[in-house]
Amino acid sequence: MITLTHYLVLTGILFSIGLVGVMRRTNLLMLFFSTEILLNAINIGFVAVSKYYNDLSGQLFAFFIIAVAASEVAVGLGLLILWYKRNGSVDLNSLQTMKG
Amino acid sequence: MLEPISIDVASLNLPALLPMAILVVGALAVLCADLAVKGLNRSFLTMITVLFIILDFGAVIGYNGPSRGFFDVLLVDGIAMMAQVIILVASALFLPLSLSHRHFREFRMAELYALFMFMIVGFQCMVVSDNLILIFIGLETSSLALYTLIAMHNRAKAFEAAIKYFTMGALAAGFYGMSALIFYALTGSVEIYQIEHVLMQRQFEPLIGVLAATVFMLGALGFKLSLVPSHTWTPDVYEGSSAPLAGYMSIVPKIAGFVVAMRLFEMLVASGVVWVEHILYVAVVLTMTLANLTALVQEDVKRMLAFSSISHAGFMMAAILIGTTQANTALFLYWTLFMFTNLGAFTMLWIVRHRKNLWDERYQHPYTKFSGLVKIMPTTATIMGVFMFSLAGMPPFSVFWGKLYLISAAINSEYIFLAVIIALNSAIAVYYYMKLIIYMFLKEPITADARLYATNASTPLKVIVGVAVIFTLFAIVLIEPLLTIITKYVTASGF
Amino acid sequence: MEHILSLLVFFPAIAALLGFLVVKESIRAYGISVSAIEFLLSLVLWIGYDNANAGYQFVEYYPFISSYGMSYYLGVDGISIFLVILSTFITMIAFIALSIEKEIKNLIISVLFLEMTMVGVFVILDVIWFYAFWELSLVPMLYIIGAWGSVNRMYASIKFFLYTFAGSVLMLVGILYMGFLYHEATGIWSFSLPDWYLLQVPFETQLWLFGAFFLAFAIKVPMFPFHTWLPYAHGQAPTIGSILLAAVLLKMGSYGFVRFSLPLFPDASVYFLIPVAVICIIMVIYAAMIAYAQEDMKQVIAYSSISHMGIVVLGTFAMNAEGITGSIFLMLSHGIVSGALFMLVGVIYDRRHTKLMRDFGGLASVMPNFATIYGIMLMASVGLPLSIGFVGEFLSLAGFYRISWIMTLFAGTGIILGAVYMLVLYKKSFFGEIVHAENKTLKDLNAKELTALIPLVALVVILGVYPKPVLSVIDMSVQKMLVLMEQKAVEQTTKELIIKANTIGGTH
Amino acid sequence: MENYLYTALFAPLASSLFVALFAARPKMLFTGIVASLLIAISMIASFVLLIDVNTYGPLHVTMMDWIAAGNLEVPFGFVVDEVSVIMMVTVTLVSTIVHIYSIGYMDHDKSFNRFFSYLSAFVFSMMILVMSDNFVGLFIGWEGVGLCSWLLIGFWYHKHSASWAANEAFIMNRIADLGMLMGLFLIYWTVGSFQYDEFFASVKTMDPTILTTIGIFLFIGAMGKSAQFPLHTWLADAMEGPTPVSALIHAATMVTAGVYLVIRCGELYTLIPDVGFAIASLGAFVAIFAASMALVNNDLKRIIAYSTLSQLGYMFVAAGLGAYWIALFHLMTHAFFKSLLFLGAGNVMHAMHDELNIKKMGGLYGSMKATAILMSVASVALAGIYPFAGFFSKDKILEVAFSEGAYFLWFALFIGAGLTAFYSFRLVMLVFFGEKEYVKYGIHPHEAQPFVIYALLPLGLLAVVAGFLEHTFEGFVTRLLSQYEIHIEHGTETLLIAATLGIALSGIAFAVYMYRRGGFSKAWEERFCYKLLSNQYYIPKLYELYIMRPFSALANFAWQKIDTKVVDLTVDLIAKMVYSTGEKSRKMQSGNLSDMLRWMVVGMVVLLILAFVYRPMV
Repeated sequence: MITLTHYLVLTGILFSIGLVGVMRRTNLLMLFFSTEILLNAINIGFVAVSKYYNDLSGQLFAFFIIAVAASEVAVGLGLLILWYKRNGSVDLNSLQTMKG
Repeated sequence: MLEPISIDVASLNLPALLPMAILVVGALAVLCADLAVKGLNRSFLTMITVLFIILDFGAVIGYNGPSRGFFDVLLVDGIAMMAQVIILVASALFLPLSLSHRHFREFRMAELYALFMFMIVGFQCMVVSDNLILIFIGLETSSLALYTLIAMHNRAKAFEAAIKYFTMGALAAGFYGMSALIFYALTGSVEIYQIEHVLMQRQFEPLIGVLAATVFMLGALGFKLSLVPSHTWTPDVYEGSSAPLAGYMSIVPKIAGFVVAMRLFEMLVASGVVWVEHILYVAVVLTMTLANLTALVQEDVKRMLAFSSISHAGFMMAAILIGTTQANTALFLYWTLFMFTNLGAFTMLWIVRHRKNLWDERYQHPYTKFSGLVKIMPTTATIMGVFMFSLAGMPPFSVFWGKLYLISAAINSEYIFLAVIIALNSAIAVYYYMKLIIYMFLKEPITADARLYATNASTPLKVIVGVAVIFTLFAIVLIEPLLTIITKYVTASGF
Repeated sequence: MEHILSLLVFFPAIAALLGFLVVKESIRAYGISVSAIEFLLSLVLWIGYDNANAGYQFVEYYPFISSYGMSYYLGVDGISIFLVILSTFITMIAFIALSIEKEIKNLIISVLFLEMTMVGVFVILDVIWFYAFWELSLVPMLYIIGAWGSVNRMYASIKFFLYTFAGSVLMLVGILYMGFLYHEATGIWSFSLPDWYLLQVPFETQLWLFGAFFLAFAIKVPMFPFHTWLPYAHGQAPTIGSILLAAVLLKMGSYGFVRFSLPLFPDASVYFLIPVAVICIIMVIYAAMIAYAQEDMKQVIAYSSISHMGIVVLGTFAMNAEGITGSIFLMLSHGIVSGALFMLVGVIYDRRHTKLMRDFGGLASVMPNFATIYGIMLMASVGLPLSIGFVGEFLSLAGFYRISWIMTLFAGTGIILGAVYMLVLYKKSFFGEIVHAENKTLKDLNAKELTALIPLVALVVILGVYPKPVLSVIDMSVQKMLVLMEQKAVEQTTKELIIKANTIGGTH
Repeated sequence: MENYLYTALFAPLASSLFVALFAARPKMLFTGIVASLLIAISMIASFVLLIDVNTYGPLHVTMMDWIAAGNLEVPFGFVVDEVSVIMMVTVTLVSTIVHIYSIGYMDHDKSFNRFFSYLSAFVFSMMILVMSDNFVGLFIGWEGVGLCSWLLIGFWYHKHSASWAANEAFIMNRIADLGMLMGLFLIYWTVGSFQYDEFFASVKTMDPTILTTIGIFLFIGAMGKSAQFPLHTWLADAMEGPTPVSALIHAATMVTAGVYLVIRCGELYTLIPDVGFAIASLGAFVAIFAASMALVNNDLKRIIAYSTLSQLGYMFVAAGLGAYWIALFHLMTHAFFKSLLFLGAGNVMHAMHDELNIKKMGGLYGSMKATAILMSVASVALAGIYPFAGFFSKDKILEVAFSEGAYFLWFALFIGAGLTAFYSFRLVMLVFFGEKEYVKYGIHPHEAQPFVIYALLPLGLLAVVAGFLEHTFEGFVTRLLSQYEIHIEHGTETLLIAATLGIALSGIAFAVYMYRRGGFSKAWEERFCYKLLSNQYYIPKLYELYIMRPFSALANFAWQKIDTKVVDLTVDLIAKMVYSTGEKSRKMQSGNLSDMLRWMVVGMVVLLILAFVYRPMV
């Protein structure tokens, strides 16, 4: 029998994976993916919880998150392409002209 | 067979939605106009946008309906009003900076203005709602628009800034979602007041859950408000983006964030969860002090201002930590005064901006650029000096009064130690503001060519600077009215 | 006479603003005339002042941030009136003696702004405004030192600014806390000093608040060990800067003690009496010794200021009318004398572009008038009777003798050491043969310098021979303040000490 | 009568100010004349007052208020009573003569005018000192004469030694003045006033310890002015000043101010006899100590200076033992003959072109008879030979010492008398008689201008006859001062007088005998005692070594080490520390995006962990 806890644990695991990815990845694209993982982890959580409470707002939230995630990807990829055009790499270490 | 549900339109209380609606319409209108007519002049676009903002402003001021609206997701209370006023005024003042003497590509695009308006809508959504979803939407709308605006500046640095801001923003969004999720899981609601309600009933059990949610929320808002340790983006983004936008970022997103923070944290701080109080305390002190210390060693004025704005945000968080009515009043007072001063400072940077980095291969506004400015352009130097002293909290210029009221708030609620720390921090802060003054007034000029410093000056900019100067110098007469108004609104909304 | 105080405060500022429109050539005349008018105004103030009334006069009160108890509140009493006159007078004299050509317009404008802040500090009775003027006075000074100073001016000006600013931020906290206490006690916000005078502060709190205010004042005075900014500031500042700094700005600190520390925190003042006195004695002796070791004429005078301010503060903490009146009078006399001395150093510096004593010698024979005036000022500075310097010093020491004779003895060594370094200075630079050829052709004082210096000399003598009109006015207000202190003191011991300090007789 | 008082007081001031107008100008004869006239007027006024006081009694005026604060009130008040009028007369008399004399003496000096302005200023200060009716007024004069002596000792400021001596004198006096100030403060806080009358009215009822303290403090002040041991070194160095100055200030008037103070406070010191005795003992010690230094010195003026010192010792003995009128009497007579001695010495200096070494003189009698006679008269008076003035006053002092049973003091003074006689005639012999040493140095001495000599005559006369005024004097001053009876039966008294005269005469005789035969052998100068004396007991060296040098060393240390290396550095260090923390915290801004993200995440994680481990609830 799968309970809410399992879903939440899954959320936690996915979220942690996302975090680790965010921290470890130096490839911009991969970084974006990691953030997507974060958001989707949350989505799972929301849906599960809303099912648990029989309350729609959770699913609502999930949908909004998906929408937002989509637009984020749009903007993000746009920036990424711009950057790639300028100095042909999507490596994080290539963008540290500003520091200190 | 679903039975039809009927909702009385009146109960939707649409006027509450009107301000946002106006700007959305405006944004779309601008886009359409751009499609219809090619090459609309930036002055036209700017002024149209300003007009829409003014309409919005009118709608905000004129609203006198119930505080709840639109399926109860909107909460138009006093602080919402205040925040919106600040947001709109700031936007209306910052946007005309596009009418600089030199032409920048982004200001020729209608999209910029549309995005600008969408951004404002986002901020408004953040402040007029206590629904985590709507806040999230507002947050993201504004942020995404903002990333794009930054990137539109179309310099390598701008892209870098945008990417950094964006990525961290995405992470912050993740934190926000997580926090919302936990709150939702704990209480089964996404309405802050209900969350509060439920938690109160349960005496905040399970505490660990509440704390976790708080932590994530702190991370999310901490990013917007650039609290240590999520402040690292601020200087880079400010440096990368154009001066007007940087100035704008130092004011508007923060005030929006503060309102959300007020709604969330003051509930928690008041709840007697000492832990939150302590964590906030530490965060506040760290933010103020670390930012100040780092600002000491900057070579670039814009970057210095970035750090200074971080530490000012720290002061504001202190207000939220204290959480009394006076503190919240202080917050808005401070931010209003800070707005004018910062507007002035960044506009000055915008004015003295030069196409090429003549003084430093990396920085656009290194200190050395300003050396001996008083001998080249006395007025410019003096005005800049006034802004610096104001930021330094030198009486009787504007920010001093905010600081005064804030420290007083801290003292009156027995946060003596915090007050002392704030005081000491402003003592440290004086150094880096004064550094610029030293360069401008005491050093010998490198180049005697005044034109280098006026390449971007234009009448609108000068007017805006004039406004800022007047407000900075004669803030002293504004204090009394401001205080009365703010106190009225803040108390009205029970903070 | 209604709004004369507002006029006094803001006339220089307005004049400064208008000064931007005056052409460079005639700005000096402008400055002199403005300061002269201001000085006359202050004299009018004195004429209109009612000697029989110890309280505040010419009071102007307008609430302007009523919801937070801030008001625009002006008034003078015996304690402040002469400091106001001193400020306006010295500014005028400094303008007359001004010998700078470079960027003179900015200089004069900033000095006028400085004058506003100086006068403001002394006449304002609203504490927030006091703080505002107090801080604001740093800005013009920063500019004056930093822009017209000598080689090391940046360092000096920054040090001066940061040190004093950092010192006073805690005072701000103290002020606000005081306001809070007042609100707690009365339920209304008020930052006006006369209201605060009526507030009895619990002992423990007094100690903290006293500390908060003390730091700001001590740095300004400056008291050991917070004095190290002063030598740099004086060493680097242009003549006019040094004059104003020594003559007026230092007095703000000692004035603060009289105006704030004593009447607001009588118990704390008495509690910290001995430590403060010890610091004063250290100041007197230590600074005098260092002054003796200097090679730079200006540094000698800079350190001598520290030494004298030691006696000023000592007199203030004598807790009796003799001492406090004396110390206030000593502020005036030190203002005049040190101002004159700095001016004289400036005179010789303009001619020789050096301040080192070893570069002089035998000046008495080539510049007799210069030597004479220098000698008079020197004697006033070592406190010779019938010169202005004696009265204040005598009264301060006499007053403190009531507190502790042994400490007075130590502080009194100041009159010996003062003579030592001053006479040595005079001998090195004015006596002996002329060793340097370039000194043989030095011009004696010119008309401009004489016009600036003669009034000072006259004052030194007149106030030395007949100080009573000044003293009596000061004394009245001081006695009023002492009564207040005695009444509001919370500790019995404090009351006793104040009473004892003010009564003749009884062994000790 | 007040007009006379004010005339006496302010004529000197007027003179000083008037002459000061021409101070910077080259010599103008009339300045000297005007000054002398004004001083003379002051003298006449003083004499009138003398008669007046004699007939009508004291005169007390309050001119105006000076200082008033709290309970403290000090007026400019002046009192002319038996004591002060004597001082006034003495001072103005000697001053007048010195002024006239100076016209001749300073003849060739380019700062002629300045000199007279200073000299008159001194007279003014001295008048204030003696006439004031309160202690602060006295202190004004006290400091005023100090200032003038500074100006006059350092008159030839181009000479290093002169300005050095001036500073030394001023500073030494300041040290004493501090003591005096303390005494004043104590008086104020016990009596509540500085007025003599109020103070003396209440001394009877005062706590003896306080009285003692006051007595000591005041006497410290007196020690400075009257150059008593250990503050005596400045007096000998003060001889750097022009000779008239030495005559007026450092012989006749200023140095006696200390004695005057003690006499003034007689009512105080009679109540504290042990302090008085201490004063007397110190006086006796100085009397013999100074005389011994005078024995071997070869500097014309220094010899006289030392003799002044020892005579002051005599006065203090008298004053200390309560014989105030005798002290005052000796003060007066001494003023006459000692100034005469100095002025004579001035003539000699002129004749010898400012040569001071008496070993290089000799046989001047031939070329300057008048001076020789006058100086001899003065010396005899100094030695205390009947019927000259010195005899009466000095002899009285010895009797006092004897009758007080202070035989030891008496003996000291007795020896002192002998020494005095010896060194004064050693001087006379070496200067006026014996081999004409100056010929070796090609000097052609000449007598001073006649009017100078005439100016000296009154002094000469007084040096002879002043003694016979003794009883009138006593009768006069003891109206104010306490009576003093000497209770020694007649036989012993005559014996004592005889003894004193004897030792004095033998001293003279010895001197004459020795220096007829060309003085002592060089071998003496190798002796330790000779070195000791000629080096003034090495005291100046000690001061140099153990006070001045350490002081400057300490001062330098305080400046270079403590002030800059410790105090200032700490301040800068704090600033630097803050700044360097900034540099460190800057590292956080690596600009690398993944670092930034890590910061955020780490921050989160840390907080989460905290949430688990640290959870205080209220």
